[in-house]
Amino acid sequence: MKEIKLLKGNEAVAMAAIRCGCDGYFGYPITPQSEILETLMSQKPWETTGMVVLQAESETAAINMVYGGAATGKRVMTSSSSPGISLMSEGLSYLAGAELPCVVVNVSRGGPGLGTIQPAQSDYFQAVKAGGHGDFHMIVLAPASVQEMYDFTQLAFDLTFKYLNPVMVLADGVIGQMMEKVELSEGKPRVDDESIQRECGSWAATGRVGGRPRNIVTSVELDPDIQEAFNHILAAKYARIEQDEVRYETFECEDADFVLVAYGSSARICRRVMEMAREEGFKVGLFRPITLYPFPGDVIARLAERVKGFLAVEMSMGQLVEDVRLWAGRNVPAEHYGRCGGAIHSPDEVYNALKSKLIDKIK
Amino acid sequence: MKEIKLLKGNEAVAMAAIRCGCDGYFGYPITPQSEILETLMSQKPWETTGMVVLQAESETAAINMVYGGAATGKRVMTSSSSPGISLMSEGLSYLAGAELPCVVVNVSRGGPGLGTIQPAQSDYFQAVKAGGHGDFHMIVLAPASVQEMYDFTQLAFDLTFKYLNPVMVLADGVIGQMMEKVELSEGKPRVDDESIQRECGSWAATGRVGGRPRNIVTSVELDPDIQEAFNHILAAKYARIEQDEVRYETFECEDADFVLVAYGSSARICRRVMEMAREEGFKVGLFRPITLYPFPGDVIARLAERVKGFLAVEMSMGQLVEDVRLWAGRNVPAEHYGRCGGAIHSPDEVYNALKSKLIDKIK
Amino acid sequence: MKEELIIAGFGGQGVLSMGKILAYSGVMQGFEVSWMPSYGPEMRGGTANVTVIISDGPVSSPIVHQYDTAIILNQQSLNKFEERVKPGGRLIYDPNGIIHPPHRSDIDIYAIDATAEAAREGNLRVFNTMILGGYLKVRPVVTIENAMRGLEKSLPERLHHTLPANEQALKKGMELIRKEN
Amino acid sequence: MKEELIIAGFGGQGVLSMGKILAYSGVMQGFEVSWMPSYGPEMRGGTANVTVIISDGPVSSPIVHQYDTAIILNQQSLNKFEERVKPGGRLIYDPNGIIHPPHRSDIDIYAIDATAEAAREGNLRVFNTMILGGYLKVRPVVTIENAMRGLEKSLPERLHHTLPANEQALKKGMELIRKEN
Amino acid sequence: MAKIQGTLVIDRERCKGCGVCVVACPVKVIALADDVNSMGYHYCMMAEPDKCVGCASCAIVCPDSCITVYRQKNPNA
Amino acid sequence: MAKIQGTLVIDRERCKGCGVCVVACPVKVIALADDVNSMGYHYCMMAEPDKCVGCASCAIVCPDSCITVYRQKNPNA
Amino acid sequence: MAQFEVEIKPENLVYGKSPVLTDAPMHFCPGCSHGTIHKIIAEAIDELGLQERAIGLSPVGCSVLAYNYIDIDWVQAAHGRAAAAASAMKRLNPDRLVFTYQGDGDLAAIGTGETIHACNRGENITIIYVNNAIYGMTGGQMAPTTLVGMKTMTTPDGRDPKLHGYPFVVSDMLAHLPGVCYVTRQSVHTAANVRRAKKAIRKAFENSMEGKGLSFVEMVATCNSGWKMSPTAANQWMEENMFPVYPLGDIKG
Amino acid sequence: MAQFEVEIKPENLVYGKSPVLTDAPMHFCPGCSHGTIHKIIAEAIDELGLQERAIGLSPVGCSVLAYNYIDIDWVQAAHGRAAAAASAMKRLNPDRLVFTYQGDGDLAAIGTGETIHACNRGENITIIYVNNAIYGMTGGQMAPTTLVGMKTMTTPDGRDPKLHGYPFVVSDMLAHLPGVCYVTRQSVHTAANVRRAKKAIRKAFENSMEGKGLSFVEMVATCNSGWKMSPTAANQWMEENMFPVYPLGDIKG
Ligand SMILES: Cc1ncc(C[n+]2csc(CCOP(=O)(O)OP(=O)(O)O)c2C)c(N)n1
Ligand SMILES: Cc1ncc(C[n+]2csc(CCOP(=O)(O)OP(=O)(O)O)c2C)c(N)n1
Ligand code: SF4
Ligand code: SF4
Ligand code: SF4
Ligand code: SF4
Repeated sequence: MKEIKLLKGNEAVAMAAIRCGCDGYFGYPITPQSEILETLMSQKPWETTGMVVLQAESETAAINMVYGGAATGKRVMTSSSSPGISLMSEGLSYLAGAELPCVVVNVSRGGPGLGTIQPAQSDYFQAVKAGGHGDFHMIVLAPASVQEMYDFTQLAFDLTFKYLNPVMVLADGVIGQMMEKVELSEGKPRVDDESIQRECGSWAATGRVGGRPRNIVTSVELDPDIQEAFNHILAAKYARIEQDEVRYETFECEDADFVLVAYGSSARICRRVMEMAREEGFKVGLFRPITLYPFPGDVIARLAERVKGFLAVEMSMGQLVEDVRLWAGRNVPAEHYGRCGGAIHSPDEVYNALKSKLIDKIK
Repeated sequence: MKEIKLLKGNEAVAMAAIRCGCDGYFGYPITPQSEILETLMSQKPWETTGMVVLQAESETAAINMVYGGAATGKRVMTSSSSPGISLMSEGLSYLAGAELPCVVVNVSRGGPGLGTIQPAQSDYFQAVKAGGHGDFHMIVLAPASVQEMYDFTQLAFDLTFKYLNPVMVLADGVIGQMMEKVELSEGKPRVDDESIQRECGSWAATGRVGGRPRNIVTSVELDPDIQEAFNHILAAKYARIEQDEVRYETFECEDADFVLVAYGSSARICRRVMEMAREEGFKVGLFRPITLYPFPGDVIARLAERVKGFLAVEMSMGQLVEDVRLWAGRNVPAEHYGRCGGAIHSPDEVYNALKSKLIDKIK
Repeated sequence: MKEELIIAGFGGQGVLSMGKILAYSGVMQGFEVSWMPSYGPEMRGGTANVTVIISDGPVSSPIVHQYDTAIILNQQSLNKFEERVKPGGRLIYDPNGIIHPPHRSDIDIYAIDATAEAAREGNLRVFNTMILGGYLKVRPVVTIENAMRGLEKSLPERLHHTLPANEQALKKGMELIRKEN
Repeated sequence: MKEELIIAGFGGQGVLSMGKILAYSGVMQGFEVSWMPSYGPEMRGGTANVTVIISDGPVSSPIVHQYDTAIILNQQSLNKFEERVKPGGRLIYDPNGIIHPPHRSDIDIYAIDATAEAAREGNLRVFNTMILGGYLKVRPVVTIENAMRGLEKSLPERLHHTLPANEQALKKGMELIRKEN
Repeated sequence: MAKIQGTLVIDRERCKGCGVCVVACPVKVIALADDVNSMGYHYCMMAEPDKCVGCASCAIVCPDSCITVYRQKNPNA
Repeated sequence: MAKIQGTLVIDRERCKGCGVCVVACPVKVIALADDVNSMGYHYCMMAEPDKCVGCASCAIVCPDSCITVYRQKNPNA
Repeated sequence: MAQFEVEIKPENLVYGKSPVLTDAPMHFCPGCSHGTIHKIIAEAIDELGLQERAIGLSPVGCSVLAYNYIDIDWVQAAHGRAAAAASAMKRLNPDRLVFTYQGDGDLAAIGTGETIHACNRGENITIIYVNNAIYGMTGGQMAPTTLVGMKTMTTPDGRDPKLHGYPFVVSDMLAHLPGVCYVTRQSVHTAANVRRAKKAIRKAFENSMEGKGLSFVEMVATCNSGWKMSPTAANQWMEENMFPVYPLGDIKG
Repeated sequence: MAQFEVEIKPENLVYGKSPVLTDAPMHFCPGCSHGTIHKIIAEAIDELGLQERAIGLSPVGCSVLAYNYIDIDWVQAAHGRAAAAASAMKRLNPDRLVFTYQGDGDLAAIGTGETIHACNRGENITIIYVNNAIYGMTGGQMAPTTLVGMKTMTTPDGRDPKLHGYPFVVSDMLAHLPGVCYVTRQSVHTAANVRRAKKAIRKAFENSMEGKGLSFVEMVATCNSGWKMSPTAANQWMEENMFPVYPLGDIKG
């Protein structure tokens, strides 16, 4: 049964988790995402679906609870915000190294350090390049609406089990705190233990059910050659992901002279900017990466052959812009505009930046 | 008095710290860098220079000890290896956010996860792009010899106090564990409390000596506009660093058709590769970034106008290569070769890769 | 139709829930809506505000810098947001506690003495429904019926007995509001 | 002059310190040196090896894949490193515990029965100095004097009383070594 | 009438009207005002100033350091 | 002579020659060999097999599970 | 009998705002215990003449901005890590007063390890531990110290030990560690308690300056916003419900 | 009297390698307690018939590869975090036996917080805590449990409490937590002790399966390599030096 609700982004994540058969959530309060844990605690899914909801003693504990739960083949998740995500770095690296499925939501805020609790997008690099030490990637989904907070939470579970690789939903305080209409899709039941045996029986530590050979979940390998072979297995998986899972949206890029590149809440703001620019007669398009990893670099590269310039718009000092430059090459300008530290750019500000950094300079 | 010793890279770091007036080391054992702590404990500098050496209960504690010590204007440091550095992510972000000076040594190993204890260079992204959440950078120095382990530890202290920004010395198990001859420079005494008052009196929390207005060391700012203004101050500092602190070495790049790009132990290996290639009559040069942040991108960009191709060689699945591509643009190939997971490329392997990926293809 | 609105006041004044009622009312009327609060520790004691956008097309940016309407419930918010009403837009304020009243002449300014009235009626709870009534009088983005349905949706079940009082207040607000310029 | 050497054996056999003595000896002789151990938990009980490079110019890569000389102290290491001696290079091994002796014909193969001899002399400690002596006999990269100075440098003070016994062993090793092919 | 007479200087703008002082006063001197200060708080005030013995209990428990207490022997008592 | 006679089957290749079993045996049956196994360890062996009462103390303390113990009544005792 | 007016002059002053407090109005909710605790810390520092030698560590939590109110040098520490930071600060500056100020979420949840190990090392620091049985700053979630049955944003039906574990009693646990010289539990809801609490802080600070080991002062406190009560009702609720689980008094030293 | 030879046949078997142990030779140093503890865990699992329902968590430390030896499903946990991982595993799989195996560096240093909170929540898991007073895996550095005066790679002159703090006695501390149902301290250096230790593990596992709360089994152990002693000398040194600080016996339950 489909249902329409007015929900906060954070609430949508919680509702999505319950309705897509999530087995366990483990998290620690931090603004601006505590409503995820709070909503789960008030929904009491343990009384309905049997989902476990546990408030951890820290983010470090939370991500290791996720690690433990995932190791048994369960659908588990956590959520936090920037400093809390940093505390999960080691855990994320372990999850990737042990090839475990899990969903991690980062409703990010301004940093560095304790920073501010207001929205920011300055964890792009951390999410996309280095969620922790070692050679690994997370799949990173960037929702731009409350509906997508709901949908991508569910999508994240599908992807994480498809690839046995952690998936991060990278939102920010805007998306986490705002309310919009959400269509709640029909629920999926939790996967039962027999199905887990069937689907994850080759790797999950569920107990040696039926006397099958033991499963070992680990990321340690003392022999470098074996470890290297494993790194190549991971690399092959990432290649598959880069091949098959790139997601993005383009808005009026066909005839565009200038392309705004933005994700998440900045993409929302940039849609308005695009409208404003088009009203003034400038051929401006918007390119919105939905997966930040895998990054839709090919599309940027193709656009770069044609457009006069890119403006990467992000609530940070300039992170996404580096990937835009990497793919655009050095022949076409890829400029950066962004507020940071919890400040949010208004459409007017971005429009002015677009004019002064690109349109007025190049035309 | 100069002294020549045969030292392990890790021992050299410890000796350098004592001899450059380090006030405090706080660390937790992890292979392949435990000799840093062990050497300090056996040297007992608290009996000579008064330096504090404390074994922390975890890497998280260690980096926060560093934070506390640095906040009082002292010259402090820690060291760890990959998983331990991940646990420091939040702390590093705090240090950058509070503009505190400190030196962090990462003698990295193969990952992800617990991985192997053998050498790797797969923490490049983490060091250079995202040591933690939020918009910040660390200055990253990459020593390629035991002598540089010694020298860069001292250089790191100079830079960290010059910019009030964390400095990472990014080495790996090769450099940490190997022994080479080291010339130990003449020692510098520790800075006394009066000098700290003079030099750091405007920010360090030393007690309100002489009744001066109170100093507050913090990275929190609830007002996003103030936080943003601070982020711009940081950005301006980074711009200065990018202007003034780029360090690199070039070897026979003047006439080179092909340029190897490598840092740390890979750069050592690549020198041999270059020799091998030159012996075979190929014009191969080596570009060695010494600072990974600030990255010597301009030099790459200039080389890119002339050379036929780059080969980034690193003990990782491909991280440095992304920065090479970013700066080289899309008109000249920038290939990647590297072993990973603790495996180390031999000069022969790299040479073969150079031939097959570049020389044989392009000539 | 597109209405970009900010409601701003003290933390305890029910600013966020007023926005929520309005957003729900918009949903009832079939509009797209977005509701974007300021959040954080300053909300307890300090100021709070919420941006509500009601539109017949998809809401592009939930963040706007200028508003069609500003509903202002304390002096600090007035100082901050008066300048950000679009020329030709409207500012609605409760004069209670306002020392420096709004001064712009290129926007419509309305006062609504809801605090005083609610205190008089001895039911401070309905203060914000009154304000809402006043707003809907001058900017009828939704019908009264849908406003009431929105109210019902946004109130927890256990408060549904207050619906009649709220309907009263809504109507009272429509009476109370007066144009100042 | 450049000598790229690997010493490989069991964890407890003093492989790393033999390498260290040699590296120090190289320093004494004015060479550039590098000493690169395998490390890790497998060292206790398992195998250990160290690459020593002695050169009259700067050492470029401390990591090499092929060696001028391999000094081999157990079967596992023989299996692993025999193939990695450069053609024309040399392999020195202690036959104790070796079931499948080296087979290559394009390198010089030397055996040195140091374990047996040291056991006979009742001083297993000097076993690796004996091996070193044998090595220096066939590849005199450093003088005996500098080898002894290297030994002194690399031994902790409290073990300096063993220097005469070690000098004996060094010389014994020079006698013991014999070419096998 | 008390031999020792106390009085309070209350920083009204600082006061948050929490009422902790009201409860703390052993002789019930203090009450919250009907009026609010510029922060919107019903600040506190001496409702029965004569009763104050200057024991400072109110000031000691005040979280916001709004109360200064003075005390003097009452020569008339 | 014991009424109950025990005997050990020792996995020599697994034995690390730690000597813990030697100490554990109440009747001093076990000793370490002069020879080494392929890992270089002086493996353990029954030095005085007749004395073994099959109490399994040695096997119980052996960290590497090298010892299997059997026991039988000695009909001759 | 004539009305008598007390003269407002220094000789008659009984009690006023501490000179070690700044003039900044505190951001805390009305009636919050944090304000009172800040105040007595300032008074203790003043009385011991340590204003120029004190370095405080403020936590992540409602009291994150303590540095705005107490006029000494401050370091704002990462969530839970104040004890680690303080350990280094004191070792590097042994003649300074180094103290941390931490909430129960900060100290007893994420900071458990750092706290215990600083205690175990016997660092010569003071830890002031404000136990209001809830996460105030983040809007009222369960803390490790939340009482059984107590309603919070993450235990809307009350804390159920089967689901959420038991109230974590920190001070008694720490008292077992040899590095800890002084453990006491106080509150600031009445004038008498405030006086005792200040004495405890003074003693702790003195211990720190004399190098006796780690001193730990727990303050059982209210968070009336989080508890959703009036300040005075919260004080009473605390007496009735918190004190049985967290009884006041000296535990060690 | 004629020499009598015991027949090697199943009827005569007194003791042999547990079927729950794999054939892989253990990588531990000769005489290491880890091997014996692994063995009795395997035996306990076998005796309780839990091989198909047991999930072990191996730590970071010498026993990181426990999964190579005990033939059950295993999860290798991050350094110190096994108790957190196990909490989730057990809650998600309440009919499974979930136990952690952790060294003293792992549990009592970096893992202090996770351990205490799993205990405080009363998770229905078993923690087996191997206290050898040193960091074995990384080459013999001081652990929180290192004895006063004991020499390690980071206390070359012996642990000095002034510099390095005091030996951290974990079990007694945990026994205070209501979520913990059973705390005991055992060793495996003699056959009698091995028997008692195995009984303790069985009891702990039974508690876990019955949902009685958290069971904590400390094993006072040797690390003869780290201690730089022969295995048998290490056992004796342990009796003389470790047991006075870490006395054997049941502490709770
Ligand atoms: C790493 C990290 N995790 C979580 C948070 C969010 N956070 C801020 S304060 C706080 C807890 C506050 O509770 P407490 O320590 O009890 O202090 P109080 O606010 O009640 O005084 C939390 C979880 C954070 N800032 N950093
Ligand atoms: C995050 C992290 N820090 C440090 C290490 C290095 N490390 C590996 S094992 C270990 C401690 C081992 O000691 P203990 O837990 O006592 O177990 P033992 O080896 O003595 O059995 C450490 C510090 C690591 N792997 N990961
Ligand atoms: S205790 Fe202080 S803040 Fe509270 S009402 Fe009294 S004076 Fe005002
Ligand atoms: S000083 Fe004492 S008597 Fe006077 S108002 Fe305050 S509490 Fe009451
Ligand atoms: S079974 Fe008993 S008597 Fe026999 S060898 Fe073993 S310990 Fe000794
Ligand atoms: S205890 Fe086991 S490993 Fe040790 S000597 Fe005896 S049989 Fe060998």
